[in-house]
Amino acid sequence: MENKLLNLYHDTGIYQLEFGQFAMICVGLLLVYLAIKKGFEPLLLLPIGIGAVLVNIPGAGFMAEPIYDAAGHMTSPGGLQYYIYHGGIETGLFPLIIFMGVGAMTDFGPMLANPKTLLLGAAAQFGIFATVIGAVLLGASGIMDFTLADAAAIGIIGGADGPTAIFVASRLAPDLLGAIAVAAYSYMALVPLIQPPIMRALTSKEERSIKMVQLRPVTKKEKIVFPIVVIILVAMFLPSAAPLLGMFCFGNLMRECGVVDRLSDTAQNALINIVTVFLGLGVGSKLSSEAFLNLETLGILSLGLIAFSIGTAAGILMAKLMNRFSTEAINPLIGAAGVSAVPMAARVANKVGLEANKQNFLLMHAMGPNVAGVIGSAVAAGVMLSYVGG
Amino acid sequence: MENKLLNLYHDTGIYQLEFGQFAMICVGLLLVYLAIKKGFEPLLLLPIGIGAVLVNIPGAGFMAEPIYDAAGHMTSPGGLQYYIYHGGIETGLFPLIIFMGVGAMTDFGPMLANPKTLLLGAAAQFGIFATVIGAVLLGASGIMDFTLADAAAIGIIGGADGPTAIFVASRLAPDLLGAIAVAAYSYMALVPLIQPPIMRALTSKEERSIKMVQLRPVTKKEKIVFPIVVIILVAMFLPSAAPLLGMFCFGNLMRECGVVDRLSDTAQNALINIVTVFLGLGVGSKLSSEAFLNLETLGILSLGLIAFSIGTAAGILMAKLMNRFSTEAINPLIGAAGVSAVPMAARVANKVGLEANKQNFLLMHAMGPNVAGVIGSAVAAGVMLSYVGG
Amino acid sequence: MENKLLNLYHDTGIYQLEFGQFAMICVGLLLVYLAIKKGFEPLLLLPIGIGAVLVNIPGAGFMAEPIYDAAGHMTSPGGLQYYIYHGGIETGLFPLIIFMGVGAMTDFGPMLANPKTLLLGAAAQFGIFATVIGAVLLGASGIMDFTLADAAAIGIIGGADGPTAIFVASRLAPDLLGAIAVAAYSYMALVPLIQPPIMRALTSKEERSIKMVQLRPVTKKEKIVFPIVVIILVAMFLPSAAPLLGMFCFGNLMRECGVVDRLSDTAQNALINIVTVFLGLGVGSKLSSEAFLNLETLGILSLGLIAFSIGTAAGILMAKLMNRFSTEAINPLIGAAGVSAVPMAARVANKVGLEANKQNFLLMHAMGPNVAGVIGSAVAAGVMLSYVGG
Amino acid sequence: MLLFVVHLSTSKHHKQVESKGIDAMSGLFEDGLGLMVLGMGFVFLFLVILIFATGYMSRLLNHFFPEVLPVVTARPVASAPDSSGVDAQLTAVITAAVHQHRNNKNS
Amino acid sequence: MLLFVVHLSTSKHHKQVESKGIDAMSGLFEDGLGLMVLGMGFVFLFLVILIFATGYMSRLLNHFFPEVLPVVTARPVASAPDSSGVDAQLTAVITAAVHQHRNNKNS
Amino acid sequence: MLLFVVHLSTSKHHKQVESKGIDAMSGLFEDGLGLMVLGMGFVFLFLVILIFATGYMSRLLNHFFPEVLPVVTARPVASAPDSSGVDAQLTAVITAAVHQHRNNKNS
Ligand code: NA
Ligand code: NA
Ligand code: NA
Repeated sequence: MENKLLNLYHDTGIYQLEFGQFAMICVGLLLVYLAIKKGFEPLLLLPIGIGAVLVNIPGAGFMAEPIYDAAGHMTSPGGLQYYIYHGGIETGLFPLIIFMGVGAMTDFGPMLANPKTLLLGAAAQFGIFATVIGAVLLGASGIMDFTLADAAAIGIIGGADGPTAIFVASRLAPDLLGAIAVAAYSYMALVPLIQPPIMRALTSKEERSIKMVQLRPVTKKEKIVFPIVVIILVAMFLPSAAPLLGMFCFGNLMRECGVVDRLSDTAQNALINIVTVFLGLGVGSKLSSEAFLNLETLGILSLGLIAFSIGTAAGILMAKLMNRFSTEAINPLIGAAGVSAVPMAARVANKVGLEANKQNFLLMHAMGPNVAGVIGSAVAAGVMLSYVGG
Repeated sequence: MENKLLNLYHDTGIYQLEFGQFAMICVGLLLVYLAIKKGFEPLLLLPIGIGAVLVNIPGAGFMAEPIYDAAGHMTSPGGLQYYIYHGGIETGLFPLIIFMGVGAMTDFGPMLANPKTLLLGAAAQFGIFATVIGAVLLGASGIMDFTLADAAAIGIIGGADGPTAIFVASRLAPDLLGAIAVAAYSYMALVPLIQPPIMRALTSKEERSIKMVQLRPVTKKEKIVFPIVVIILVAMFLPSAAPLLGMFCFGNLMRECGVVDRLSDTAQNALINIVTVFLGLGVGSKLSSEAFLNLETLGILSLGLIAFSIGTAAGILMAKLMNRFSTEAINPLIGAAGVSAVPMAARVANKVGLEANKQNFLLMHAMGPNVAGVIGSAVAAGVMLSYVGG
Repeated sequence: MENKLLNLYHDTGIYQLEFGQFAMICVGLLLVYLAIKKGFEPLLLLPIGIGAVLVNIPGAGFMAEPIYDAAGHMTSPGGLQYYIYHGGIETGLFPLIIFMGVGAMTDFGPMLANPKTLLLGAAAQFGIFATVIGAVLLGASGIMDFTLADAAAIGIIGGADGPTAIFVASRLAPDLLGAIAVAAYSYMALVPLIQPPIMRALTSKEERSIKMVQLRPVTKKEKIVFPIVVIILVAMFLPSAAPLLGMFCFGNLMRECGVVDRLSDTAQNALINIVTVFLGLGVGSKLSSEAFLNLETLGILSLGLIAFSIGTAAGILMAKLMNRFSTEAINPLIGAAGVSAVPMAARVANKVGLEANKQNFLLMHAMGPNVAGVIGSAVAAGVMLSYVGG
Repeated sequence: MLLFVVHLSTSKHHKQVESKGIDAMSGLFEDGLGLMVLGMGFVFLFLVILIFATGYMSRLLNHFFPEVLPVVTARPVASAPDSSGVDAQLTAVITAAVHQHRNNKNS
Repeated sequence: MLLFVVHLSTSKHHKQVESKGIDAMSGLFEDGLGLMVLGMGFVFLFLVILIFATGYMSRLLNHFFPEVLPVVTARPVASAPDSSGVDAQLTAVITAAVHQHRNNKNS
Repeated sequence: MLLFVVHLSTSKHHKQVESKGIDAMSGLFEDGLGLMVLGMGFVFLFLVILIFATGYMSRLLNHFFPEVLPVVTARPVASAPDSSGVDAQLTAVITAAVHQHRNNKNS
């Protein structure tokens, strides 16, 4: 009896809690606070934060492995996050399903009206690769313990696309997945703070005031055929990007074709919501103190911020370059939307544009590079998976 | 560096694409075209088509098997379609969940008002077994490489019921699953083209003009008890049909009982939609060039068409026979609806009836044999699983 | 051919059906009847009843294990309920997801307005532990074959909380899961019959007429912070309750935080409905004749009834005690709501209160102990898992 | 050894087409014929039993539990909750509109 | 060997009822009693701590972040978007109906 | 043996930092540089191809299948069925209200 009482006491968190776990519970609560109070991508950061709290409760067994006897019968079940992480994230299923849902939510109309903006979505991916160099330098110099795979996974934060970052990190650097996902979603939420100073620094008021010609209307047929064109090009040129872009285009095709509205509706609502809850809890499961409380995380957070900034700058500079050679005027601000972070980055471009000229509505013009950025970062992800994995 | 560039080139689809894969990508795109442009059962054929495209992208790894090290840790994750196919189709889970949803969408009222129409649903299954003989002849004569299990799986196309066909094929002839599913859904979509000529050839204008007496109202209690009666009969007489009919009746009971509307609603919407997307991608994964681009597929497509035609004819002839012996007049056209293909076949019967007599609305009368056909083909599936498997 | 006909006959239920299976099919149909006609927790008892019918169809193979060859390829797929039970119930996933959904449906407002009512939710758990003693006595005296783990699992019926009972039983006494779940949901449905006599016996008309002061309004911030406080306390004091209470509080936080309404909506609707259907089928799979048709089940049903009654009585007596020492009057009837069975028990308290005084609306006051009872039984479950498992 | 046999018998890639003799062929045809006869027989048997069971069920139910108001055949289950909400709302809207109208008339 | 022991100890089918002596019986009863005492004690302890924590939380929050407008207790979260849509629609309908009415009156 | 090697090469816990010489460091840097050049090159290449493919697609489609009515860019897919239902209902409500109004007027 006293024995049992002692057991119960030994089972308590008070007795078992290590400092690292305590610190990570605080990190989880901080994410919850940022999600609720500051509105930092709450759909993901709230489940991630709770997931981080739960996985760090000592003795709660959220990441416990199931145990089987010799006959294959379960003697002890696994924890909830064990099944979520190994079933949905390690396999890549959850990010791909989310990407399908994002595809079903994406309107490529503004991009199809002005395909040149795809170049802005390409340029902004420079943030990804510059960050890879940064991480490689930290690794090569021995300051931090980064391999090429780690560097590639860290760089993808600059793609400003959550599911892509999680998909790449789960394949190239699962130990860094927690920090990478947190960095990606945090900076996506911070776009309205990170981007405007860079935008103002790189452009003159005249440039920011440039009005763009109204977009031509895009036909239903173009919208239906476009995702198929992308799938074919991916199949021809970059099969390693096919999981991400294939599911993305599948979702978009369901949206635009007009004959499977009930599937499109489910992909955009019930399905993506269910998977988002579990994806968050699963990503949170990687926020253990060993994996998070170290110098590398500091490196990841710093490099992620740099990636975002460089990507934003590259997009703006490309827009300025295009403006010089293009017959139609291009407002350089929409280049910043090339990082993706849909639709936040496009809204920021619109807002900064309105500051310079109250009649200048850039939102629709910025949506083109914005969705182009999603394609761009998925292509970059494909190159990385092929280069590092192959 | 040049090495890596070469690797990247070797990873491209252009370098790797074999002719078979190219052809199957075209088949997939054809299915997508038929689904969107021609409205061929788009809820299934669109995902199947995209699934066929994705699985044939060389190097994209959609059907890659996961690799584990000796300690059981994953060293390389599997592909999306690998998990879908092995998790949902090979196990039979997805067709059964779909069948539950179809049950929740089915109204047995018209059939309960006139139970004799169950005979029409029985007669139309002759298409299934005639096709089995056809496939067996092709196999026995050495023209095609069909076993009895293959023949049975091919025959079920004549059941005009997608989930039943997929369930049976996944158990009896997984290699033919792709071709069988594509044939089943394509012919179901072609019902408005396939059936009318047969209907007109086998009936006179007077027969097509026969008006039927209005259906009696069916009480709520009858609708509630009916699925339970079916489950009990299945348990007594044909347990091998219990997975299909048990889930079907469960769905129907949820619909009719009136106390679990939220479950019924989810079974008819979110759940069936989610599973439909994945079922389609999983079926598409079986559209590989080895499994599809051969003589057998041609045989399956031809036999499927014959199965549909014979089933339609058998239903009509049985209706003519019943009309001769019945006290109440029976329009032979509703016999054609016995193949199932709910509700398309019933609509076709209605349309052909209206051509003969503008005041003759057969829709409700044809719904009886139509839903009876679903039960009939599930019973036929049970016999086949028991006969071939046992 | 005659051989095959004989096979088919040997496959029928008529040939194979054993008496136990027949009896369990009748039990399943009885549950379906109670669910539909009597409204006994139909969301769970309907799927459980159908699950019991299906699993007892001889030869239907709903619980068949999948068979793999030496190379790891499936030669024979498993049954639907095999996958559901081992995938969702043995692992604990389904009860936890349901608990998340219940959290997203729960309003802690009335409890936060009057936290003292948590004591009532604690007192009513006495039913759980008194029942454990009862089961232990039956086991120790050799009348029934109960271990301590069995006794603990049986006791949790007194918690009047379905998912908690299923979660605990799946861990401590999987063989008794069917009987325990059926008892838990049946008695929850019988709350309006079981509780009122006990309530009238233990209180005077004056006590039942006591009016309570109106609840203070509760701010949004309190509702948001409360689930986090519970998670932290659980982490500190009872990690073994963290799976249940962690998911419950996660669901509640999604509901209250106001920034993830789409996730909260899905958790309360599509997700919980999907899981409920499968949970029911999975629990029904444990209603086999060997596991159910024995003396132990009789013991479980009797002990469950006793547990409910003792829990109700303990809640009322605690409320009377609190009424004696509290400055604000407490109507003892709301103590009965401490067993949980949300919101039925609170409604019963309200109804019995109205009988005594037509102006006395206790519903909101009873919701406090009602949701406190959910926390209380989850805490009790945690203690049991720690005590018996450790 | 045994496992190898199992593997052989389940693998589609080892179908022994080449060794198929006349016996095997006629065996396959016989099996197919048996499947047809048994299958159609069973389908008819089952559905005829179902006709009687259904008819009997309907008569029993309507005899012992007669319902006064027959249920409309085509029941829109999914939209039921919405439509009921809409009805209440319809009433409210009409009431409000009429009320408004009267007020306007009086003024 | 070890695996066999694990199997034995976890398998329900090997419960050694037959060898249950008086010691085992009283041990089971003692364990049950211990579970009851510890369990009820812990449930009360936890919920009493929760009462204090909740009260403290409420006081802190209402002191440092006082809210002027209290939230209504029963919040219909799920139906919120619908009902708001309906309200806008209600207004539109009434407006339209009244407008129609006036036009009719004028004509 | 082989399995052990596989395990080693995939395990993050055995990264051989300590033995990292100058060669390995410059190798890592070179790899990173290669990834950057190849990566940015490929991203641009792919998106430039996509620009041409998209433009070509649009021209082909608009030439061979010209659409008279351009689609509105922001299409509210999810709410479409609801709003159409609401429209029908709106009409019904207004009709009912007006009808009611006329009856009142006549009486
Ligand atoms: Na991007
Ligand atoms: Na059929
Ligand atoms: Na309780």
